[in-house]
Amino acid sequence: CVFPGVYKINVQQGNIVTEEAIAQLEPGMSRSQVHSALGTPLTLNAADTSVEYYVYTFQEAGGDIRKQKVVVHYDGDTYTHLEKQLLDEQPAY
Amino acid sequence: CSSTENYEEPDPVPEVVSTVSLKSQWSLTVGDGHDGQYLQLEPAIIGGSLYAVSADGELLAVGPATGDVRWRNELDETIMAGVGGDSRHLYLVTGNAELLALDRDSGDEVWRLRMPNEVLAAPQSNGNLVLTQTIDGKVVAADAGSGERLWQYDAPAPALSIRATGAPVVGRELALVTLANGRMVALSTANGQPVWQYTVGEPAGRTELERLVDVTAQPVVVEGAALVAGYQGKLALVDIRNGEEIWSRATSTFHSPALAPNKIFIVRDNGDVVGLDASSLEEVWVQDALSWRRLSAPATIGDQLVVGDFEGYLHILSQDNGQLQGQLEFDDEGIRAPMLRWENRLIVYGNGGRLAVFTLEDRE
Amino acid sequence: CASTQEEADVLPEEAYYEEARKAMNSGNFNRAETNLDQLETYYPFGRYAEQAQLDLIYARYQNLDLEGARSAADRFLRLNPQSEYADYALYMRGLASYNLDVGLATRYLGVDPTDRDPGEQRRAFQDFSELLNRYPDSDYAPDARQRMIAIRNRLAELELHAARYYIRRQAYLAANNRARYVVENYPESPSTEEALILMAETYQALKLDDAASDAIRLLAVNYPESEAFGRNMTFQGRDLTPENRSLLNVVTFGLLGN
Amino acid sequence: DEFTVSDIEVEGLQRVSAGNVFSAFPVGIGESLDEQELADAIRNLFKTGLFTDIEAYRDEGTLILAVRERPAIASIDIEGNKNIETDALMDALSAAGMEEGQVFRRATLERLELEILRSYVGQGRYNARVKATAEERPRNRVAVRLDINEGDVAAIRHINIVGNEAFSDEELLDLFELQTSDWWSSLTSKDKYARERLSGDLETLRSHYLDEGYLDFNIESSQVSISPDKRDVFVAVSVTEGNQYTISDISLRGDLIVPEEELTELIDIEPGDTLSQSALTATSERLSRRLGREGYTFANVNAIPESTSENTAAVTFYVEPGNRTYVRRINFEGNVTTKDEVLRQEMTQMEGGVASTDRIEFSKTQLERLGFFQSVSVDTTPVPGSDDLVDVTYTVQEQPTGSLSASIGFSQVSGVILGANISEKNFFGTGKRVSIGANFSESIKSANFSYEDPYYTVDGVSRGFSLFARETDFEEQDISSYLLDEYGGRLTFGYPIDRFTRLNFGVGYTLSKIKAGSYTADEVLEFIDDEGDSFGNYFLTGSWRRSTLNRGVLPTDGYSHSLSADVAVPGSDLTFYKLRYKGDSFWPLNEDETWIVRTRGELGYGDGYGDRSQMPFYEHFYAGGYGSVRGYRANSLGNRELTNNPNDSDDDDPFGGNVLTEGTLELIVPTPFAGDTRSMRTSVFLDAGQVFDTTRGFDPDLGEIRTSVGIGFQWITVVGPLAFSLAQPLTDQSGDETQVFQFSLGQSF
Repeated sequence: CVFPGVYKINVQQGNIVTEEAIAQLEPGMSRSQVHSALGTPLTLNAADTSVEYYVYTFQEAGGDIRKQKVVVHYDGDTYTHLEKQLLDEQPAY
Repeated sequence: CSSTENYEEPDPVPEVVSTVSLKSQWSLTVGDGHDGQYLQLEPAIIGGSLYAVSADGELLAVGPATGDVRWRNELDETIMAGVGGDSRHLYLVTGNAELLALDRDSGDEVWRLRMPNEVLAAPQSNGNLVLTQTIDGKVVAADAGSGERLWQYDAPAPALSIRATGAPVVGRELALVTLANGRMVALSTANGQPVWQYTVGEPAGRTELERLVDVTAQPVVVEGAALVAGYQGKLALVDIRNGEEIWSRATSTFHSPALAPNKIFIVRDNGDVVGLDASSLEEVWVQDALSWRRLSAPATIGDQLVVGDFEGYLHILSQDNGQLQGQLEFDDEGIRAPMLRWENRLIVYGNGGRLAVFTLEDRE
Repeated sequence: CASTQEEADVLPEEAYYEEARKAMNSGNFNRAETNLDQLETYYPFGRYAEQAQLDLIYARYQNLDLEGARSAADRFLRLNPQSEYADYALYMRGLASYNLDVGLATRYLGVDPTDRDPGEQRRAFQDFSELLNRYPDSDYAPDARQRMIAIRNRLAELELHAARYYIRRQAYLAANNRARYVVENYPESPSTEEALILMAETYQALKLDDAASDAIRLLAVNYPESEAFGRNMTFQGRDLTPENRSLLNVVTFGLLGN
Repeated sequence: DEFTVSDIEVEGLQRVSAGNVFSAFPVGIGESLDEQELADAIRNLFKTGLFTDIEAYRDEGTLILAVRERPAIASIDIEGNKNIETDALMDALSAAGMEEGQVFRRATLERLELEILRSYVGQGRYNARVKATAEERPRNRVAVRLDINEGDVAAIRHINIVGNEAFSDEELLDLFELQTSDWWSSLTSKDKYARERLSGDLETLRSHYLDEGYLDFNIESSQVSISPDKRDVFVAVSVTEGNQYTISDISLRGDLIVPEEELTELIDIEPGDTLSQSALTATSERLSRRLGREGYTFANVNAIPESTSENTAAVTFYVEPGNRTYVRRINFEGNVTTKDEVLRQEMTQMEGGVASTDRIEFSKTQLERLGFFQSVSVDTTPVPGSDDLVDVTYTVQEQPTGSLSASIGFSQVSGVILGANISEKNFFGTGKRVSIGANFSESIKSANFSYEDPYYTVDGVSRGFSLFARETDFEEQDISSYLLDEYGGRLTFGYPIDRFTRLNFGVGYTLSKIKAGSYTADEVLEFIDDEGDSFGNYFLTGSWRRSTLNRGVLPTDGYSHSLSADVAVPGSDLTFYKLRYKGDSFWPLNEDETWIVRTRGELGYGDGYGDRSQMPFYEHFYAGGYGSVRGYRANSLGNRELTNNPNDSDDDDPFGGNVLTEGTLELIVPTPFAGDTRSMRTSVFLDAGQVFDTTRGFDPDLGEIRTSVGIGFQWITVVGPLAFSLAQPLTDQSGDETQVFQFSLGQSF
């Protein structure tokens, strides 16, 4: 926070989702098909199961947090559409 | 109370008033003998010469009557089994499981052939084919002249076996092979295919140990039939033509029986020496003063029966009643190799390497 | 040879049982335990066998012998499956884990135990729930239910400790999941109010606004008078990013600088 | 013919309660019963296993059951077993239902006899005998006896390997665990034949050949034979070696996830090397660990060699990354007193983040470095119902982290200590370091309090402060003849600058007062004349510390170096500085780290600056004693002051110095009889050190260094680290005060 040169670890959170993975999705897919393409969503909305969030954040050495969000919408259990704002690169560590 | 001593303590050497004795015609030493290893380096008489080998590779050719050394050859090999031979060659087996053929007149090496595993029994030849049997039941046939491999018969081997193998008996068409799985198999010398099979011992019991039924004795061929005996098995007479059992009785031994007119002598695994009536198969007498003394194979000489033991004593028993007639201290490293009969003389090769020829003398 | 011990000194069945009862009543649970053990060995199927095994559980519990009490209870349940005291044995097994495990520090020095590994309490929870669904109207059921609630609240509080740490660590997604775990698994625990607040704040930090508003709505429905609400029910979520204190401020314990 | 049962009577009950009988006999009063139903009911009663015989007959309406109870087991004795523990046998018996008080079944006894015999044969005890008997006892009970004669174990007389050319029999037999009998084999029992050991040895043989490039190596057969007297065992192994292969080329195949160059860099074998199985496995592991860092914890890399000629082979690394996995939850077990946060703040792996094997493993070492836990283990388990989520569970076993020296203490330096001193590295499990102490003895009266929070910020910025007041009467302490009172405090901060290095700095003030005693030395008197007897100094402290030690307490691997400076800044009465270096490194010699070489070094230098030409004498470095150069009395090394104590002329007190050199070379050995415990340590050491005083002509020279050798022992007890040493001084000179036995309580060294 305050001392010069304090070593801070990178804090990575959430699913890494790439363009190629998103390209595999087509409306009408089941939830499990979406999960096998994008991975299991790590953030859910307890109150609204019609939506799943693929959030990704990366804080480098305590700096500001870069965020990325992919919101997947379902009608019941079939995939309808998604909104996405992707970062250009998503380091894992 | 639980007995703490081991079950198999050897009996002490019995006191004997000798009425009969063995007179040594000549004796000499062959290298380091068995070199302290658990081997049976049986000497052999071929074409009027006596051949003996030591574990550290010294091979001697000796005249059996006088003990004169005809030639001597220092092989730099460890030898694991006794001497086999035919009119042309002598056959030995090395520590690294190689079959050696040596010229019978000079002892020089002629050819050698790699065997699939360790060999403890002397190779046997019928003049044109040499059979060698490994400790895990593989029988390899090689051409006696060229040493080229002809065929191989693989018998199943149990996980645990006895540290000895009965040398096969090789006839012109048939070879009799005794195995660790308690069976005797007749193989065709032409192609190694089994012709018939006789079960000497059936494995039974709770542990690997109690299931040991090895046939470690070489069969004795008697007018078209083979007399075979195994550990925890039977003594049986088997028709060589078809493998049919002529008769059998339960017994347990490591050694081939010795024969005398209408008599069969067995050394049981617990050290009892038994005289059987050849026709009724009844026990005529049992000599149990030598139990657990790890006796060698029995041999007959004159009207007496001779066995060696682990402390190197030669015991002379009467063939009629089994009484101990005489005793001789021969080789303090013990006697394990089977003794040879030659013109009513007895050839004994001790573990320490002492080789001697004995005749029977009456004490009176 | 080892000679086997003579039979003479085996007392009749009643003697052991009376001795054990007397010891129990006078609070000498060690003597009670030895007598009950001997009753077991010499009269395994005698008239008093069942009662002796029950008393053994209680004696060992009083001797603070956690594993001993549990194994005595297991043995009783195995030997007398249909006994009408089975609910007592189950209850005592749970009670042993519940009471006898608490770490030394937490018991005597009143340190907050919710922030540590609950350990044995998880086993107590299973015993009590087995008691409730096999003997719902046992007279030990109400007490067992109370203790289950206490354990559940403790587990919920442990989740929140983790959530608060992850907020300090700025790992908002981890904090959100921990808070959501409380809301989904321990709905009636007292920690749920704070869990909902943390959920809302972390959703806002992650810029998931409709998820945040759903959480706020849940909070409003369940905890209308929560202080997280301002005058007209507007949600006063904290801004979770930590303030950046100057070097001077830190070194002087916040007296100088900002 | 049916009949209704008006009543049921049971005859012959001795120990079984009627209740048990009725609960297993499904016939109620008033029921009608035919032959078949009666037979079924009796069979049900038999199933309880309590009875050997049941008869039923009728007396008009009453059904009479005459039963004979199966005997219960009164006692179980086992005789003659040496190599299988009695309680191991008892467990086997009770597992089969044979326990005192249980029902006795002969069939179970026979089955157990066989099982015990079989385990003896498994140990190579071929002529073992087991005899089980059950003798009648009054009131239908039986006493079970097991007579065991283990017999001796068949010893291995000869192992023969056949068909080996590339390596001699001796070379190969050295790899074997089974050895032929030698005079010492009765100690090692290595010559005792056991089947598992042979198969283990054959595996070692195979991997030896595969490591030497013999791709086609094969063990044809291994035959075990036994001498007729069952005393000697012989092993014959026949092998075919095949050719020795070298690598022709190397390629990577499959979904590499990371750029190919990054992976090829990790491959340290190249074409032309001999094809070594262990090298291939090590490389595959390195590659999959690299993928682990990207979140592919279940990545699988295996190397497949294919022969491209009769002595060259191409190696292909097939990479199967599996799914990128995420950590759902991190759980801690066993931290009954330590707070969850104290463990969680050491984690570099986050929940809800990409699972990285490196970070999970590094976090485990961080927990071990705390010194709060005797053992830390981690396992990563997949979350059921998902194929890319894992939970990580760290199981810790807590150990005492404080030291509590009780009211009556004794230290060689200051005689009997009265008072208490509590210091706790994990204060009530909060991870904070707190120590409170008050000591009273003839020579030292002191009180101190220190508090440090290692995680003042989440990144590990630490903040701490300490206050101390100490009055010493050096005369008693046999250091030198004056009285020193000191009061002061320190404020310290520290923070990490990388994974292994920390910077610390602090500010502080100390007020020191010197009072001359009765025989105060000239140097002290001189000092007091020109400097006065009371000094207030403002201190600025700074230090750089880098440590990769793998454990906080009794480390077995890694090193730690620290450079520190204490400066009395201008404005203080005495301007001086003290520099100090401490180094400590551990080299484990074997796999399970029971043999370790340790080197420790310490250097110190102090001097005045500005208008001070030397550092004040009471800040001198001292050497000697436990924790420094063992075998010499504490603080006794180095220069002596010129005392003017008339009646004690030779008792001139040590005066320390401004240059400190100290070092230790230690071999840490397994503690005898203690088995593998992590809280004890035994070592053989060579200490060396000396203190010099350049300002008074006692200049550094090698001849003056004092050395000693000895044995040291440390034990982490609930009361704190207990340690003692037996040391034999080597280069002591006349006038040195040596001390063979020394000990300390509460100071880990």
